[in-house]
Amino acid sequence: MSTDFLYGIEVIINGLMAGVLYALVALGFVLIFKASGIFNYAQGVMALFAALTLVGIMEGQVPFSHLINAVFGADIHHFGWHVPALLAIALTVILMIGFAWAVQHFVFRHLVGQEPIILFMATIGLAYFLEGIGDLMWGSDIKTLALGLPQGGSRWVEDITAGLGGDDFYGFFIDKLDMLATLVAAVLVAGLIVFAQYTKQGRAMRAVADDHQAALSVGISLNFIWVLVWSLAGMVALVAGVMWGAKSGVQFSLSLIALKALPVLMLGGFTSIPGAIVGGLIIGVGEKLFEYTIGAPFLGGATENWFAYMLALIFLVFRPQGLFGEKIIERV
Amino acid sequence: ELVIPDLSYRTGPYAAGGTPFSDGYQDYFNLLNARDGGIGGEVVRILECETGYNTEKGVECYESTKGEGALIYQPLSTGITYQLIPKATADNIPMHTLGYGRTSAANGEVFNWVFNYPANYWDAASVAVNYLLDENGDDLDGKKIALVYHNSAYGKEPIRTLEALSEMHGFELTQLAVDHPGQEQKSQWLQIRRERPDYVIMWGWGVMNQVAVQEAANIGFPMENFIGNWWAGAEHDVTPAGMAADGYKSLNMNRVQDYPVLDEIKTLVHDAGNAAGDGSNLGSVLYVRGMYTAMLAADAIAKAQEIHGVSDVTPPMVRDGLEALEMTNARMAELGMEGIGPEFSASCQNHGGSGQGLVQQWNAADGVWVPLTDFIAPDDSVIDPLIAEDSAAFAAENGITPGCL
Amino acid sequence: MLYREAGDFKTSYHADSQTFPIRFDRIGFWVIMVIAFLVIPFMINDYWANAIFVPFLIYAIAAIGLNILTGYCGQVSLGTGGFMAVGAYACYKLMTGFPDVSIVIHIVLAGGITAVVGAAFGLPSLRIKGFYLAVATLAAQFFLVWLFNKVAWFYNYSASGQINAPERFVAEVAVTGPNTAPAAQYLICLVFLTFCALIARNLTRGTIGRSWMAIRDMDIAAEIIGVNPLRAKLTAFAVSSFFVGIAGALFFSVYLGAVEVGEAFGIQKSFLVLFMIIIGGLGSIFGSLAGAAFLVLLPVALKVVGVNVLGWPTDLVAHLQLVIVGGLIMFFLIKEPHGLAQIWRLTKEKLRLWPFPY
Amino acid sequence: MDMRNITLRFGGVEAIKDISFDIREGEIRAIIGPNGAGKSSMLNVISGFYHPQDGKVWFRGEKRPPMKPYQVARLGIARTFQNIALFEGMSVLDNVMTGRLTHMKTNMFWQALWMGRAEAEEVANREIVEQIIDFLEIQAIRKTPVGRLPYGLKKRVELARALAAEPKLLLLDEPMAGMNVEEKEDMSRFILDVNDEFGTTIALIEHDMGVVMDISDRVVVMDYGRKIGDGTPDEVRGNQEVIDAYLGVAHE
Amino acid sequence: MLDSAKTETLLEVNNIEVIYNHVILVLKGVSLNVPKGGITALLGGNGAGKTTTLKAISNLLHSERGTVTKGSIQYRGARVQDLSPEALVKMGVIQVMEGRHCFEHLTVEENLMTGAYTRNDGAGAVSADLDMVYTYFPRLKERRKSQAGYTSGGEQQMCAIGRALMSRPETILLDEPSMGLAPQLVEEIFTIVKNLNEQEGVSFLLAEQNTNVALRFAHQGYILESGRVVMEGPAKELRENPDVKEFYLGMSDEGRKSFRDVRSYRRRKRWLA
Ligand SMILES: Nc1ncnc2c1ncn2[C@@H]1O[C@H](COP(=O)(O)OP(=O)(O)OP(=O)(O)O)[C@@H](O)[C@H]1O
Ligand SMILES: Nc1ncnc2c1ncn2[C@@H]1O[C@H](COP(=O)(O)OP(=O)(O)OP(=O)(O)O)[C@@H](O)[C@H]1O
Ligand SMILES: [Mg+2]
Ligand SMILES: [Mg+2]
Repeated sequence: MSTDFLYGIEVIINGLMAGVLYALVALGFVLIFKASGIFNYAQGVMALFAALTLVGIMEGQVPFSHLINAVFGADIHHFGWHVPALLAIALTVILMIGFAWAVQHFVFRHLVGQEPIILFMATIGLAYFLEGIGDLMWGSDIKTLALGLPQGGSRWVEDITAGLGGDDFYGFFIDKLDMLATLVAAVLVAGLIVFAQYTKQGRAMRAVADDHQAALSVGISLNFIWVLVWSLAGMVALVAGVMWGAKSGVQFSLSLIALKALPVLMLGGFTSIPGAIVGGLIIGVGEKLFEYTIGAPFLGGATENWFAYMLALIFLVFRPQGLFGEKIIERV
Repeated sequence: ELVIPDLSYRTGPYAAGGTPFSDGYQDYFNLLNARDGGIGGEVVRILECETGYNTEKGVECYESTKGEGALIYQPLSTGITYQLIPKATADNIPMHTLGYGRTSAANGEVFNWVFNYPANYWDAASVAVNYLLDENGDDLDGKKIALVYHNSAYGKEPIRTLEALSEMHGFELTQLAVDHPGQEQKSQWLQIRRERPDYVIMWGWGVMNQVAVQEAANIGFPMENFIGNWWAGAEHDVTPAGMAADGYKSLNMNRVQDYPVLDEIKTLVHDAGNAAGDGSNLGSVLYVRGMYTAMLAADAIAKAQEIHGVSDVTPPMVRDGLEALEMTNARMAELGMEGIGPEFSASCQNHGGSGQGLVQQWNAADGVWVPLTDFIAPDDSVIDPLIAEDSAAFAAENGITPGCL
Repeated sequence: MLYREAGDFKTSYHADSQTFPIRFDRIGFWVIMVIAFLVIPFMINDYWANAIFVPFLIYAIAAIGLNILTGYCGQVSLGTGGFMAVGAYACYKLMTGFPDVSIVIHIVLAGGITAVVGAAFGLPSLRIKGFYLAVATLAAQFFLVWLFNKVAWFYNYSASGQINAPERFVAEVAVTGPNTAPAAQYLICLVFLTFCALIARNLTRGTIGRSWMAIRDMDIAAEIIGVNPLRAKLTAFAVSSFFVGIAGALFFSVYLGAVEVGEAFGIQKSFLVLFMIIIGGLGSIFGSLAGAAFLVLLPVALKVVGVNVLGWPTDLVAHLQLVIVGGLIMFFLIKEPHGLAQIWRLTKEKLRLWPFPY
Repeated sequence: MDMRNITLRFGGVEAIKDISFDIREGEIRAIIGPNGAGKSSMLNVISGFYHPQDGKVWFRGEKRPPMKPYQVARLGIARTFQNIALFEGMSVLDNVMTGRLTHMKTNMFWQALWMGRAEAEEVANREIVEQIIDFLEIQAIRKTPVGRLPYGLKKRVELARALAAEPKLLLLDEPMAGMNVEEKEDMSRFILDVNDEFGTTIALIEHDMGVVMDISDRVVVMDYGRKIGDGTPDEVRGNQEVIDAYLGVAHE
Repeated sequence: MLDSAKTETLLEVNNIEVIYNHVILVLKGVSLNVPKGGITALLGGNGAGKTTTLKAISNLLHSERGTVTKGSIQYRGARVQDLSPEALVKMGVIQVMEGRHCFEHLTVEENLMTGAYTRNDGAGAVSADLDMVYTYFPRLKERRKSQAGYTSGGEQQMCAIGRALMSRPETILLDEPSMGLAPQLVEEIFTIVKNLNEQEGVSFLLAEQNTNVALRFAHQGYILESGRVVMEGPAKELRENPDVKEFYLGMSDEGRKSFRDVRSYRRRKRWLA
């Protein structure tokens, strides 16, 4: 097999893995959109916030220490203890549920029945708010996640595949973290699909998405459903934050991963959980392959960002609701 | 009273870099106030203004501080620098953009009010190549060097220089652009893995650095062959990758080591409760750079006071001081920071300094950057014509007749 | 009674469809115009111009543009930053390519070029709707920014990829470049804003505006009663981009003087302008102005209070600013989802009933 | 208008099965049938929103090529909708003015200027619209946003919008659903007047047999996509199949 | 026929006022009583405030920016104004909204199942009720697997009513059930209402335009005009009232008029200014 071809395959495999990482972020979007028609721009910031919180708890940081120091002239930073990872994760999850409740109670409860764009705007407001709170609470420096996640290419894959090509083929490179992410994503998606399609709460969630008023009228508690999905989305955000934060450290830019998830979402359909995964895979492979074959050699590179959107756009022209999105009902 | 604005950014995507720099910048002036009662008897008043690395906020900061009698601007952002160059020039306020901003501002005859010593990006590219030449017995012929750069004006700065140098020394240059913010660099590093360049040079900033270091480690690229520029070589760039980052190198224009002045800052500023930040950055790479920048500004002000014989100097006087600045080893030692930067002396023609930089290496076990070399000189024969060309173009476009003030 | 509407009868359809049907509003409008044109220019200084007025005027133009597309025609766009970049780069190329032509013409042409680009990116809107379209417009945003960054021709092959506005004059007075007086900066933006607002007002009250709104409210029904959706959507994209392009050109040439595309016209800009129209009020020209004013003033005001008055550290204030801006956005949406313009309308309705509570 | 052998399918569902009928110039033609019979779908075929798999639509003696809905509207076919489809964000006046879109021609440049042509056109059309508003007695709510109106008034505004287009053929989908008798009487009067005064041909779907039998000239009865009856109200009333499928017990 | 004086009052609405958007006053003091086990009709012209009244009871006003500013609403003697809609459903009060409001993307069957959301009496009981709904509305059974958004208007109406039945309510607030239904079906639906009422003891409050049918099936009625109750009484009496006859039943002394003949006749008479 020619080396170029093998490298092409390597690019595809890595594209698939990158796609899974995008999908992790997209999943959170899908959950909330499905249940409330809210396009939650804050999903990226939620990932940041969750990851910040996890690190902060693990390291025993005093929340809001900066603010406290500034206002009261104190000088406190750490409690001086370290929380074990699992306990910290549990605490973070509890905090995210609290966050979900607060979001619901203080914001979206009051916006029931508003147009989608208004809800969307509110989530942008939420994103700003949460970003500011995250900074105030845990500081804006870069933090290192010490969860002991695997890092680096898998030697094993590299060794057994090295024989496939000639001398200038070094075997496939697959990141161990990406493999873990794939596993996690698979479990998450399977769980969420079962939840949405086959449980009473899942059905109620889809009903709420269609018509808030009607859902209320049959006795579905919007509050409960929304706290539920925001909590789920918060947990998905935590997973995404951890996976992405393992690469880059936990820092502000983590919130920008939302932008990588949008084309995925669009391609897979805003309402489809499997769509998020399939969309992620297509986008991941598509953008990597384009960069490999056309972008880097001919266009000077760095084409991935816009190409992902263009790819999604082209798909949409043929399927306006995305690959797996619910059909847009057009009737008069 | 001397008013020094500090256009800092402690928020947003680049906060991790902006914060220590600003801490160092302010702490040094605080030290001067605490120890010497300011500069030449005049107390320094710092006006901090948060830009968030955002150009519009930068303009707002400039406008709101300039009325207070700001003496010198250092915006720590190439974008803001570009906006401020014409404004500051029109307002007759000097700017100092150390190791960033508009490279051709080194030509003081065109950019009368802008100073970018001790070195600029083109110097940096040349220093990196000179270092590699040195490592390879002055021969880079047939070597492969990859440039991983932030796909923005900043990241594209070294390209021309490196292209010229690759022609000169016969190395093969591969350019790999990374789009902002740089969270996803799989394609670029897979390409590096395929092509196995001998060296990778990186022009990165923000999250791009952390991810690049991690990805380089992931593909098993030898860290000692990976060199970042001086905005890609601070502690926070390497710590997220943990031990895997050990051996990563970067350029620097200010040597990081224990200086007596740091102890003074600790006792006179931090312990007195006047630290600009939370005090945790003392002695870090960017903190030292901020402090070094402040030192240059303070010395220029002192020089201005000396030239004009008044203590309450005006911005144009400070400009004169900046232009007459002379940094010698003796002076730096006197200030308690021996060897912090290269020796240079400014002049009307030369606002860019000597262009020297050094290479430092990350020691992950101890968590410190270790200077590896002395200050290395760039190849002026390559850079000077480029500067002359670019500044001439600017002069032509804006109808400036080059000359001294 | 301050505000009276009663007794203000219209005797012709002409009178009924004028911009300010109520005398009280009309007087208010002229007072504001007199202040804007004849008073402020004499009082303005660098700080007020650069920190507040010029950005406000320019953002107001962009907001009107986006409001036409999103507020009137219902097509949510997140590509505003990219389209502003088109305006800026078109203006730059025209300024440097034809230095003898008046900058005013350049700016209008820049708007025209942006209109063409905008219409091209509007084509998918025929098939793609709602948030799918919003996300699709991001393709324009990222692609345009990448393009201006990558193709050196756009920035005249300058080493840094930045573009700088050369000095240009209108009636012998510098309006771009370092020596521009704040009043000149202010006035040229004000003139453009006035024209844009007038055009926008005229377009939205007539046939074309109604076909936009019909598409917005129910596109299928609109098509069945005879609105050509292709035409309506593309004109909305074009007109909207025209304004946005003008805003981009002014933003670059008059306000900042130098820009780097990724930084000045990044996605944040798209969101900012969208914020403006939502806070101000979708489908309202007054709302565009109000929203722009609000979002330009708020951060400055918060900064002044936090740093200058309270003396808190700047970073703390910046973080709090995020919290407050975010919180206020949510608060506003909860209190009045239809923006400042609606608050204004309801206030008028209440005033009309005054002194009775309802 | 002549519909010949129309068949319309949605996936597996055959909404209309090989139906032919005609609408004569100047008459009031009613379409009735149980729920889900395909009546609305038939109107959608006429207004070009659905494209039948089979069959031809003839209009004014010519075969109509496949057209987009807005092109159909320009031929002079206007309609109202079963689930009110007003433009909620606009005032009543603007809604009715949208009905005149097919008659307004000034280009964008003049509209941007407003003075002159655009204004003249606006005023001229406004006069026509005001007549219709007067005719339907909705003067008082001219400036109200339609979102706030009660159901019955919305229906009336919808009728006004359709009338504003001065259509040759007016399609009404359950114009009187959700009205009480008095309002139905009003509505019937409007429909009859339109028919009388402007000679507009009207096709209407309605479930209130009283209304249908009283005001229509001829009636088509559909059931599950099939046509089961066609004729004058009296003929249809007597048709046993129609009674079984639709009318049930004799109506009060 | 039930006599309201003798039976227990289930739902009591006391002089309520409703304001939309803080400025539009819609209900200007409406009071009504719904007796247990009765069918109460709420009649009135367009915009009289029927829907608003029902929504005020079921607490759905909130999301339309409407608020009850005065008066009280009591269910089984307890104040229910501040309860959430789902709490009311749990208490047994469910509303079928005007204009159908089916969940478009759910299938017909899923729509019906959402009606059972608040129930926890086991899957068996729920599926039994599902069968019951299907026997009432065989047409729904045929279309059970299609998305509700693609069903015809009448089918959606059946779906909405069926959905409400699935919650095993004690009281149903029905908003214009006959709208858009074929005459046969209208009869059927009202027969179902009657059956439910008589066999299962479900109480109904129904807002209707179709006065004729409504008064035939209801026990008592209220007539609403511009936000006020202008007339109330047992259905039989209302049917005999000459004004009601003329304006709501379309019958004058000479009997029913043809719609062709009403022409431009008379202006409306109002009870209240
Ligand atoms: N776009 C569509 N996709 C799928 N099925 C459709 C679509 N439109 C209509 N149908 C189906 O076609 C059948 C006929 O629908 P139609 O709306 O024409 O009925 P109708 O006669 O108007 O009934 P009603 O009196 O209840 O309004 C229905 O069973 C409906 O579900
Ligand atoms: N969301 C709203 N905002 C403002 N006004 C409203 C709103 N909803 C209803 N109204 C007004 O309240 C009044 C009563 O409306 P309601 O819908 O209760 O009437 P109705 O008796 O149900 O009429 P219909 O028989 O037409 O359904 C109407 O005048 C209407 O304009
Ligand atoms: Mg129908
Ligand atoms: Mg109603």
